Amino acid sequence: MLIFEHSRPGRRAQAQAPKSATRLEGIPAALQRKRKPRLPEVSEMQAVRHYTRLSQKNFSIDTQFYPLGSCTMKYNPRACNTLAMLPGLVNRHPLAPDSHSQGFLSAMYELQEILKEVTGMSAVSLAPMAGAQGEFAGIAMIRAYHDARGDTGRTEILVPDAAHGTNPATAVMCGYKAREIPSKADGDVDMDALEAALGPQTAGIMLTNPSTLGVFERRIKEIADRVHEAGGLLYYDGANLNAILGRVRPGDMGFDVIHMNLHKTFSTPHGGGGPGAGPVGVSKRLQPFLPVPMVGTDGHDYHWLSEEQCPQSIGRLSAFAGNAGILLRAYVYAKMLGAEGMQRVADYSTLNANYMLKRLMDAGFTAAYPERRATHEFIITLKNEARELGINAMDFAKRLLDYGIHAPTTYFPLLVPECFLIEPTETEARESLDAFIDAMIKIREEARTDAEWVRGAPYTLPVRRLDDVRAARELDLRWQAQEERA
Amino acid sequence: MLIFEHSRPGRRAQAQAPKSATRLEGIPAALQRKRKPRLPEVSEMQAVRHYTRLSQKNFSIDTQFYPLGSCTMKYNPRACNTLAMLPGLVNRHPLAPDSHSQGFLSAMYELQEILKEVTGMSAVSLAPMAGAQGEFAGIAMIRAYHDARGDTGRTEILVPDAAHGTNPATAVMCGYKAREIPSKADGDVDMDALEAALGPQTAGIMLTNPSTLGVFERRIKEIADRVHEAGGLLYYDGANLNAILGRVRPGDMGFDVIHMNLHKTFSTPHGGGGPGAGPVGVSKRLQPFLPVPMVGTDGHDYHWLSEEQCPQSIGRLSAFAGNAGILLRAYVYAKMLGAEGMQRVADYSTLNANYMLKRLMDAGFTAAYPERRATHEFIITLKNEARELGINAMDFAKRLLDYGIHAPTTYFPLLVPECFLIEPTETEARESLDAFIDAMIKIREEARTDAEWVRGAPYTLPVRRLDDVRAARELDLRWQAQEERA
Amino acid sequence: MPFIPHTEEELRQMLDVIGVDSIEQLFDEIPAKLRCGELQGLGSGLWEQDITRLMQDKAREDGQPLCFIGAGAYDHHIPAAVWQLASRGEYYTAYTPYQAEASQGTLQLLYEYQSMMTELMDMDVSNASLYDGASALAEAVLMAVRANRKSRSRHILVPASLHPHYRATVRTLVKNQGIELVEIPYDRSTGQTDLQALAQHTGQDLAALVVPQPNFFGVLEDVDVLTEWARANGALSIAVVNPLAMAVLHPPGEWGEQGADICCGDGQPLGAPLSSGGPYFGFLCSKQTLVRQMPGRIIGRTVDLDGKEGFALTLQAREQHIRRSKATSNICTNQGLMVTAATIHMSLMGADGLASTASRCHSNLQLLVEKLTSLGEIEPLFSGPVFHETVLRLPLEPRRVLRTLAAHNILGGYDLAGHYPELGNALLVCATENRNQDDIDKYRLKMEQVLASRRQGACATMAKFDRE
Amino acid sequence: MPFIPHTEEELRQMLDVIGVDSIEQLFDEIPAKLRCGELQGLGSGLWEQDITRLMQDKAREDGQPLCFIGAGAYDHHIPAAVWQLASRGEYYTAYTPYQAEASQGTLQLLYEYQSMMTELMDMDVSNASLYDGASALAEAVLMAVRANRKSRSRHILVPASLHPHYRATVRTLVKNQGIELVEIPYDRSTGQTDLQALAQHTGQDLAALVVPQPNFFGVLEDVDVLTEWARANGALSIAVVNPLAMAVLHPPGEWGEQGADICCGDGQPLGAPLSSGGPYFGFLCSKQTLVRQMPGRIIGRTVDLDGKEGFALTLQAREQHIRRSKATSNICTNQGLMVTAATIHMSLMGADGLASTASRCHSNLQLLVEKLTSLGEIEPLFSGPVFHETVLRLPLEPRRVLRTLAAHNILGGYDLAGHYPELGNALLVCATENRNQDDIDKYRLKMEQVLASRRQGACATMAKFDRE
Ligand SMILES: Cc1ncc(COP(=O)(O)O)c(C=O)c1O
Ligand SMILES: Cc1ncc(COP(=O)(O)O)c(C=O)c1O
Repeated sequence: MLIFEHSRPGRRAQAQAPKSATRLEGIPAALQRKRKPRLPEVSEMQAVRHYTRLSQKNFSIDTQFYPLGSCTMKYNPRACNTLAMLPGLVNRHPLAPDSHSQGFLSAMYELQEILKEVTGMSAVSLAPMAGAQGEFAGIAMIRAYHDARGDTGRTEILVPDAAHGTNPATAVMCGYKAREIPSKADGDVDMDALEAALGPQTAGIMLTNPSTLGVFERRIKEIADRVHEAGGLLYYDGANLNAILGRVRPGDMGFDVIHMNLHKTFSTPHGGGGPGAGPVGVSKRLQPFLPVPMVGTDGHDYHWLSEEQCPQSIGRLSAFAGNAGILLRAYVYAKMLGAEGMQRVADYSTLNANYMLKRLMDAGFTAAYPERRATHEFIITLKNEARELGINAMDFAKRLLDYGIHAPTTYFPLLVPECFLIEPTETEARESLDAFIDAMIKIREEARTDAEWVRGAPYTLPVRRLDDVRAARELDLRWQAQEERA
Repeated sequence: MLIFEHSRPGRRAQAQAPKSATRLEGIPAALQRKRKPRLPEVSEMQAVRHYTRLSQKNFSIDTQFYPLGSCTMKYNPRACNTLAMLPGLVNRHPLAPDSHSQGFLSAMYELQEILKEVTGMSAVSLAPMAGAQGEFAGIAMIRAYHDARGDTGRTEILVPDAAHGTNPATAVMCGYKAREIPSKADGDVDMDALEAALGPQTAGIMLTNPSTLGVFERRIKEIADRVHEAGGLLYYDGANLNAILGRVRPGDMGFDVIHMNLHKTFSTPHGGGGPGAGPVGVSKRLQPFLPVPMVGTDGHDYHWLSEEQCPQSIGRLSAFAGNAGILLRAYVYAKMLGAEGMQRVADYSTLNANYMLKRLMDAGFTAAYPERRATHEFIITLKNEARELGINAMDFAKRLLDYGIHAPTTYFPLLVPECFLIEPTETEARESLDAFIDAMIKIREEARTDAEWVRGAPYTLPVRRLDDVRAARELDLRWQAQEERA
Repeated sequence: MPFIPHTEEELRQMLDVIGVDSIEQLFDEIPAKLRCGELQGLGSGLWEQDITRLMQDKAREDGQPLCFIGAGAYDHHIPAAVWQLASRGEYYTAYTPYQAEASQGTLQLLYEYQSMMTELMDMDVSNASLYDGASALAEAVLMAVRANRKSRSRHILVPASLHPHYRATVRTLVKNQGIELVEIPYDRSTGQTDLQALAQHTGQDLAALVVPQPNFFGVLEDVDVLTEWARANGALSIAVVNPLAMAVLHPPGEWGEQGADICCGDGQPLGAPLSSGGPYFGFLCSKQTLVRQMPGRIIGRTVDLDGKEGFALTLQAREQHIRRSKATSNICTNQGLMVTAATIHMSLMGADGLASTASRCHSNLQLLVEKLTSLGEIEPLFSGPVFHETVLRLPLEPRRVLRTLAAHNILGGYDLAGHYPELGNALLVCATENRNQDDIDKYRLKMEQVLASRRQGACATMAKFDRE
Repeated sequence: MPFIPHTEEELRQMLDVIGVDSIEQLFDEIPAKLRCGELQGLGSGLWEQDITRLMQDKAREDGQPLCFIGAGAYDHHIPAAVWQLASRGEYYTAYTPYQAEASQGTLQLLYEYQSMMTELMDMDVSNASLYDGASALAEAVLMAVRANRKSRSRHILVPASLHPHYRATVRTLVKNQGIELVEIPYDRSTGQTDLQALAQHTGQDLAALVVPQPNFFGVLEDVDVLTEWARANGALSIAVVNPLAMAVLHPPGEWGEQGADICCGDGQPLGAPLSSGGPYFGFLCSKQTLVRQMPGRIIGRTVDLDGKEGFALTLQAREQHIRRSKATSNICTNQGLMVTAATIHMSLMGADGLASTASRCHSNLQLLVEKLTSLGEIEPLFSGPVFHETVLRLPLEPRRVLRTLAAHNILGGYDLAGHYPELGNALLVCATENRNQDDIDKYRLKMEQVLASRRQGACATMAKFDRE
């Protein structure tokens, strides 16, 4: 039932505002609203009840194992939320003067420093509001760098075929052509293809390492050297940073710029789709181009750095300073982890992934890269099951939901058929991992007996399998009042 | 699955405390603990997930209609919680000096004043921690009053047969004998029986008005006069105050002492069983005996009143000042209601109850007191259904749960067979009331077709009907480690 | 703003169904002369926005002083998850789980609570809570009187070292049943219950002996001796303990040869914020044999129609809603929500976490005492071992010292002059794990200034200092 | 404290299953020379208790000044229920609803959000959010360039009266695609977009015209005229509006004869706390015909296998995870949680509540202006009608005034000297419904003192006053 269906004309959550609007002094009638928008008219309790019950229809980290590959669905410490919502912080106006901002600014400055150290980069800007905006900032800086040198013939960004969709989309948003580089059968980049693609038109390459194939690109140094020799720069998609925290640093691998997904690696909430935060770190040569605002210090007080102090900056990415409240949560998380904690994150997320991979292989499932170590995530392909039992990755995914487990990422990366990209994260206990494996085995059993039944899953959720095709064909994108529909 | 079953030796929510205990300087070994208690050893996420999922197994006001008679399950405004938990209030030590307590004390003083006005009494103490403790305080004051006058022969408290169990139990806790007075067929007290029971042994009478039969005792003034003439005092059980807020006041009816249930009338959370708050109000003559502490003022500053200032007080009821945080919530609620809001509470809770009663009667259900107005609650008896269809009040109750509605109070008051005591409260919309009535009609239909099936309800909850007899016979009151059980 | 959803139209329709013209008519059974006019002095209702502002102002008024008061309520760290979970609507707005099938969340949680509490106390059974520690002790006393088959006495021995507010509360709650509290003095040098004074009661018919651990002075009692004394004299032993302390101290179930019979206390240190004194919760555990004398709700594990495990209220025949005047107590509403928080708190802390917290509190106390006594004019008053809290002797009236400290936003402790005038300038101080080294240094510094200004004897200086 | 549940024993067992001796070995594919040592300068991990204290100290440091700054972020009352619900774990810790069946909570809520947003804006369709208002405008610009079939231009007309940070953000985000922003000046007397300056572009090939309402100065633009001008010139119109204002102002769907084509803005006034600038959320609505050019997620209603209604992501072919380099945008993670809050906020406020809030803000502004101008030396700078925010001319540099006010914990407004030096001593002030009469009086009083001390010309006095 939609909230609109609880609505009755004249009903109100009375405590929230006086009923009648006062006069709008000085505003010409022509500029005033005539027709009242049909927002819900409900009592406070009705709204509370509706949204409480609705929430119960979600899977979430707080209720289920959620091994969504590439998304790092780990525990979001509750303290991060509480502390970012302290009255003094949550009520701070973004344009408050420095005199009333030292607490906040000091935290942001320290976060910049922490992220520099973690990534091995020279400078960090916290401005980008999610991974994709971080990518934008990164590629825009690469472009600004080439432009500043008068090197304007570079028109291409190289992107491995396994890359996340945001990578090619970002290249285009920055005015580049995205050129795909194939991966080899072992998951590493095809060096010959890379070699062939490099040239004076190459502005740079976007890589993640570990890649979205769940393996570590072993020849990364060689790639870096080759791209640099060709005059291109290296962009690091930090979505998979969780795998290598405190073990190896993008800066040390030769990357020129990196974005981080704080909503992944630093465990800020995924919030049903966001918000995130996608700070960017750069090597020395890109430093002048970092997006503003940033936080500087004179060693004692903290202050904002904006276009004035950073004339070569690619500019602003948001009206204020990015997703500040998310950055605060990441700061709290980073402080709770400390240096040792960071490394343990990499260690145990890697342990969990390798354990799952091994157990799944032992149970007869097919690893996409059986010769490789898993990083913090790994891929299995269900193409055999699809062929032999007639149930594909989607069927496994939907049936897993019935077992109280959120499905892994399915059908991404695109180059592996019928794939599951599985990322358990370090915060899951072994019991969860075992439960997943048991469920996979059981589903395969079920399919042997009755594949049709598995294809009909899920059975235990608020709805059964939804008709996506109809959703896209018969667009119903908003509730309409009865009178309008008729 | 119990939280203990997620436990593994050595697992910890690491962020909450350093692992190893430091030395306990100066404490003899003999006084130190040897065996570690087997509390759960779980990660933070496991605890969060466990208790999040567990919560989803509850019905609650925030998720369901909960018309539990005599309990006033109305909407608990979220602001009350937020504001009582403001850091400055939630961190205040109970023994903080007045210099650091004026904010809190002023709220408590004002709450005393509000409750005086609402009940029509001369003075109020906020000390009691729930209704039953308020009752205790009230009867103890009656006793202190008689004692102070040297009138020590009074040994009985009169209690109508419809009274809540706390009433007779309270009388006994205060050293009195509880003597039952029958109700008449119209729900009012049997005046002849009352007359017969009154005597020099009568210390007082405990009444609620409206009574737990859901009707207003019309001859209350006469009762008051007769009890007073016999030298007894009148105690008002304020559990049903919601029905008459701003319409009629216990003080004006002739009561000498009243307790209020702030967790009912003032909508503080029921919290799965508590906490509550049960302030007591008294007429002039009982004022010296009020429990401490109370809050006084010199017109400018506020201060505590304790035994020193109130030498005749019955004394303390708790280590500090009762359920202060609950009192704060009630204060916020009272301030949001204001005078007019209070009366609207009585009006609409009465409207909802009468509407339900009428519709149920129209649908062929049997009112316990068909000739009477409902107050904020009313009783139906399902004795006909039990006789004719073989499904009793319990069966209706359990089946209602399947319809997503919490059952009303069942089998109380004891004198009405197969009864439902139904209290919708003012915060429920008409749709909820209609849904209840529809469900009742439907269940009766179901019983006509298949009574056995109704008796097997509920079907849609985490468990089916539970074996209470076994629970009481084969006591299993705590989890035991495997090794102990064996 | 009474949170009423009815529209004007619905009101009219509903009145039509009922068959009346107005709401007024629904009150026609109430004698007209009893009806009140408009309530006076309540003012009009505030919007949430306005009450928010009002409460923020009040909260600001009370400030957030640095607190070194304990005396029964302790400023402990509470994991953020605790209240984010406990205030979920499904816990916060449910009531007593009368419909077990629709209340498995609360019921299972309470069963887990009972399990944790019995583990922590090393007792057989626990109820699901009482109001607070003081009233729980009163219930324990009543329970002991009912349960002690060997004794016909209504005399209860209560040490003077027990929290004075607990003693007062118990007095209020039991005196009308003719129960007499007999005070046992404390040893003026150790701060422990005076065993010689106790010995004078040897051989008397007694219902029970109350044994606090730690006692109000923070001093540890010789619990084994006291428990054994009670047993030897046919009295039940009632332990009153700080539950956090039990993570590191000898628990009541192990006192003496057979353990205490009943144990109770205040659950506040397990996840309840200070909150001006409440809501906290009282806990009550006992030996298995006494379970039918227990007051309050108890949850049991059972099975459903399909044999599936589930939880329900049990032994309800003890309670007022079934047994009425013969019930073990009149308690009905208890402190469920606080128990919800405590259960989550204990799950997050675990035994190790609680022990660590307890020992950090203790270390902080050691540090505080060290710092204050290093000023030269302050010293511990008692020689008995203490846990987490202790009494200091000051060179001047605590009242005056506390006032000056408070003016600097330090709450320096609890003045014992009111309850124990015989102790002279005695101050009860506490430093939980939430007070850090800086806080303690700050206290020491201010205390030093207070003492110095006194030495100068200059009232004027003092007054100026007060205002600073 | 990395929230890892593994015990030592489990670690060993898991390594055994994998067939390695140590975790170290799992990293053996990483070239040794790349491996880093221990991270420097991060220190050791803090317990929750310590970080709590640290953050409390930081929060206290920033204080809670009385805020009269608006300029794109507004201090509105947010019902307590909003964040108590939005921070429920099931919303807070879920991700993008890729598995629709396990995400009906989030999906239905987003569908409701889309419905509310289109109602408020009177537009046909809404997406499920973008990052913030400024970046949403950049997406709207890109969308307009893609969608405008009539134009081959990459020129966008942007009024100088649009928020300077929005202009800067759009510039950053679109310039690499060769899109040019052409600035249209504002009328120095009214504060509105200069229609004569606009007229100079008549007949040019233009992709779109941006129309802010209210504009950065709080001034209301003549939106009908601007929208019609755009249509007449083959440019799409892009409304940038304050969503709260739309509760009382003419919504974009009704501008001109056919309404604006695209409308966007920042959702902050709908339930997002100020929070130093974010997270807020960008909203984006458009006409039905443009839906396939929309960036970001869109939720549709559909049915399941049993024909039961349900909700799912739809039109995914616009998005990067399907269309990659041909997607309408690179956006992936959006601002879901803020939209959750906004949806609950709008449900609680309703149309009447939002209108009431908007008009109370407006009244407060009137009062503030009245009080400040009554001082004699302050006056409104523009003659155009304003909503909720306005520019005042001060007799001295705002910078100095603001510094003194800040010393008294008043944030007196936003100094326009940086972005609009041509305006002289111009201060942008705002008074939301959260500022009450007392607050405004306090502001007036302090302002009076500032002006007085200036008249005395005494720098010394001023300095003293600053320190007070
Ligand atoms: C590998 C990779 N890169 C980039 C992104 C984009 O990050 P965001 O969603 O924060 O924009 C993601 C997010 O899912 C990702 O998995
Ligand atoms: C009529 C009546 N009296 C007294 C009480 C006891 O109040 P409490 O539960 O707050 O102790 C109740 C509670 O249910 C009640 O309904």
